Amino acid sequence: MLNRDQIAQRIAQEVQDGWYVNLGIGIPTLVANYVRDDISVEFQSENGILGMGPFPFDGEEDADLINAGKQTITALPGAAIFDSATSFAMIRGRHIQLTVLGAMEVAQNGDIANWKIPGKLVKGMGGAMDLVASADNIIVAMNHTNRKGDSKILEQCTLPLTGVGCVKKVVTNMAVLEVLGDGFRLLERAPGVSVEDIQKATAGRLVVKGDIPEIIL
Amino acid sequence: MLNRDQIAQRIAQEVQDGWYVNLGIGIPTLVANYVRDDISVEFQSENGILGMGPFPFDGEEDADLINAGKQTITALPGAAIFDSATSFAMIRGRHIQLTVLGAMEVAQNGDIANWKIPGKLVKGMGGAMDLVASADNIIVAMNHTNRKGDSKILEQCTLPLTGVGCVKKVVTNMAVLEVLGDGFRLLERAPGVSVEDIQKATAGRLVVKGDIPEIIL
Amino acid sequence: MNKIYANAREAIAGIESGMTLMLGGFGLCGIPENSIAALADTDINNLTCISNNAGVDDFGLGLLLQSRQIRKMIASYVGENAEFERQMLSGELEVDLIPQGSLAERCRAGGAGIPAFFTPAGFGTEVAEGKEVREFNGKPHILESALTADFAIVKAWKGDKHGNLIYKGTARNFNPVMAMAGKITIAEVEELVEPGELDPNFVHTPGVFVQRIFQGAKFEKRIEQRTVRERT
Amino acid sequence: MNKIYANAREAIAGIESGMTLMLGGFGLCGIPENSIAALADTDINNLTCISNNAGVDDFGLGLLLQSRQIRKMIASYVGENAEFERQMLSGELEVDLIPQGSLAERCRAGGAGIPAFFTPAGFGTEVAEGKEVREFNGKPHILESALTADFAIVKAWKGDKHGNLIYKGTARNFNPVMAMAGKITIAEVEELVEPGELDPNFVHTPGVFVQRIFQGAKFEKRIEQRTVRERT
Repeated sequence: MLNRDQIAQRIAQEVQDGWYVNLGIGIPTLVANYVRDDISVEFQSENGILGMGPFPFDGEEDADLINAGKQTITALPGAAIFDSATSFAMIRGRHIQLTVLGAMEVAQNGDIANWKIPGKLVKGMGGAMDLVASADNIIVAMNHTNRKGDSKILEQCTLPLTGVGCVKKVVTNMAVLEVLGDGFRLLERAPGVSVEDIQKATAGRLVVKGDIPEIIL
Repeated sequence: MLNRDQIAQRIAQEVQDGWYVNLGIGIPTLVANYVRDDISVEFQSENGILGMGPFPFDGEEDADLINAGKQTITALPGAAIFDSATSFAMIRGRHIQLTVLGAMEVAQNGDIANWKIPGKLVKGMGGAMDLVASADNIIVAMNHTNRKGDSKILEQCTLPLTGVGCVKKVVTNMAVLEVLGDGFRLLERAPGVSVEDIQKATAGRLVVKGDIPEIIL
Repeated sequence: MNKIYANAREAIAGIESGMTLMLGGFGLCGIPENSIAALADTDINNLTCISNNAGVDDFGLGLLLQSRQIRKMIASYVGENAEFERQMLSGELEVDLIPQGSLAERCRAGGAGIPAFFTPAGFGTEVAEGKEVREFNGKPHILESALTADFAIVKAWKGDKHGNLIYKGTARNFNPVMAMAGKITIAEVEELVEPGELDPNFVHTPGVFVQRIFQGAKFEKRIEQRTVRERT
Repeated sequence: MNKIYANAREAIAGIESGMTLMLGGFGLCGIPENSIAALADTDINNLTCISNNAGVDDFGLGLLLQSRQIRKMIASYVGENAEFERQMLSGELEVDLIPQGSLAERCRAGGAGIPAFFTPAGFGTEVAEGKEVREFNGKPHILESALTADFAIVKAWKGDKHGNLIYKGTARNFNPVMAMAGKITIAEVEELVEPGELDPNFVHTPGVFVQRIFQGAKFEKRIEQRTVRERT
């Protein structure tokens, strides 16, 4: 099974030279730590910065420089700051090549739910609805099952949707999945996790073709 | 009869403290020269500057600092520069208190035509259509008649329109007129010009009530 | 024409119960904290507040939630504000949650005289309920309307008596678009400077959008998630 | 990922006959003069050019009109360009004249993923012909659609290898919104600087919108209406 950092590490392998990338709160934020340093990638945070750098050294935090997760950050040379409307102009206008975000549920048609459990919990959609509605390349980072052990990889979402038919790939603690529309194709499995384990933890239709390699980090 | 500068001078009397004002090309540009200096007024030029100052001294022209008439200008302390979308956000969003522009024709319902003579002349509307569609307070500065002597103050416009029902006031070389919707109310007459002269030069319905004072400059 | 006010209390004069306010900021970053504190000191209530977040329990808009001065929140994120979530789930607070990009664009539209626009965000979700759907380039979009407010309250780094503002870092966020959308816009700044000190070329919010400006007495600028790395 | 190009000729590689270009500038102020000159040196023709104006007879886009490389102009103002007016009236050139504010907003919309929006500009005029009309707040508005281009060509004062741009004075005008709306955006700058030299807080066009950048060989920066006052 992959831990949070390893999920991020696997997703970082998807990132290509010259891409602008938006990372959501939680596991996605960690992706930045694992991108190869021989390619040039810029991270966008929807609260208004491009060229986000690492966290500041202790004592150098600036209350006026945070990411979308409200964490203190730094700006790299060549960064740019902008307002929220311009930030979402980038997102809505498809200038960002990759979006990574967390989810409560993903369905085999690409639907995603991640902002609300009716009557119980309301996080709000933040920028997620804008991101998933416009991004061409969306990867979901999450655990395969929820705390009760129920699968989060479904035939159909049961929670209020964040976006429809938009997710392209899912990287969980157990597997890498491609969203097919009518199922999830199993691409890779976490070290020590069998296809059967993944099958059991997957409520949606799982498509297994040939040998499934282990994730290499 | 008023000359171009005197038309501008009369219009300058309408400007109030704290107003943001957009001046069109031609006579309107001259209005800036005559605004009382005990009030604070800021001039906006739709190519992207607020706080436009006088023309530069000879030798101090900057090709990167022009007004909407493409004339070299200066920026006053407290000026701001912005892009064209933001400029028209100000205009369309009704943040500008007064718009002064020229016209080929004005009708008694407030219609204005100033951008095209079919088959003969095309200037283009520039920012005029945006300005007249949104400004709450529009004053037209022009001569009462065209070069052939035909009235430009009409019952109905004959040329392609720039905007409908938008003009509030007209200041010509002969008179100050208020647009009523079904006519023009004569407010003031130029020195030496009689009500009869104005009546003859006006094709639209002219409403004359009581004594008509001379324009005082 | 004087835009300069002495303090937050004077700057918020005219805000009445039942009004709609826009408040800049993202999380606690770039919020008009002096104005919010001044509002918390009044009996004004029944407010509709448009703001990306609602502060935390004891800071920012959270103060006005605690004191029940807010009737309705229009926001994109509840996040970790427990009192916001509680009032929302219990029905004490009316809440309109909208996508962050639509929120920003709707404010900008309100300021820019654009009454409505199409966006793909929210199609197929609760957000699209009751809204017109139209396809462009083969993709469904929903029609979103402009937002405006009786008062917009923003926070800037520096400002001058013309109302020109510049922001610092990501404290910019929603402030520029909300400054455009207020019938009356109040700016609280860390530093009120003389005209001419701000380079016209680098003004973020032109003064035409700002009706009142004051230098805040004190900026706590609380950090929500202090995250640092080790020195190696 | 290299965004830096050696010169205008290399930067315009890939522009083909029949394509749609956006070109920044207002009058002759802030036009990408090096790129236009490079285009005039090619056989590329049948272009659709989106630009507020079309230069003057012998400078700026006027050069491409002279050489008949433009099939269609989308602009707001013909003004004093005699050749533009002549080609338009004779029907040699297809021209779509649109209000300046709608032009700017349509470019921004194209870059911002907004396919259409309502504006009051042009209602009741030729501009509204064939367009949807809808009333908001008792006032008629028309639906305008986004504009995009195969290539957007803009001119900036300074830029870095990330594509970040800053403009100078009113040479900014349409450049930032067009930079957003190009499938490929080319920026010609007076000065190409090292990353870090531009203060992130005062970048006008974030690099994400710019795919190619080069330092122009020569900027004539012609003045259309030299207007001065007497020293007293």
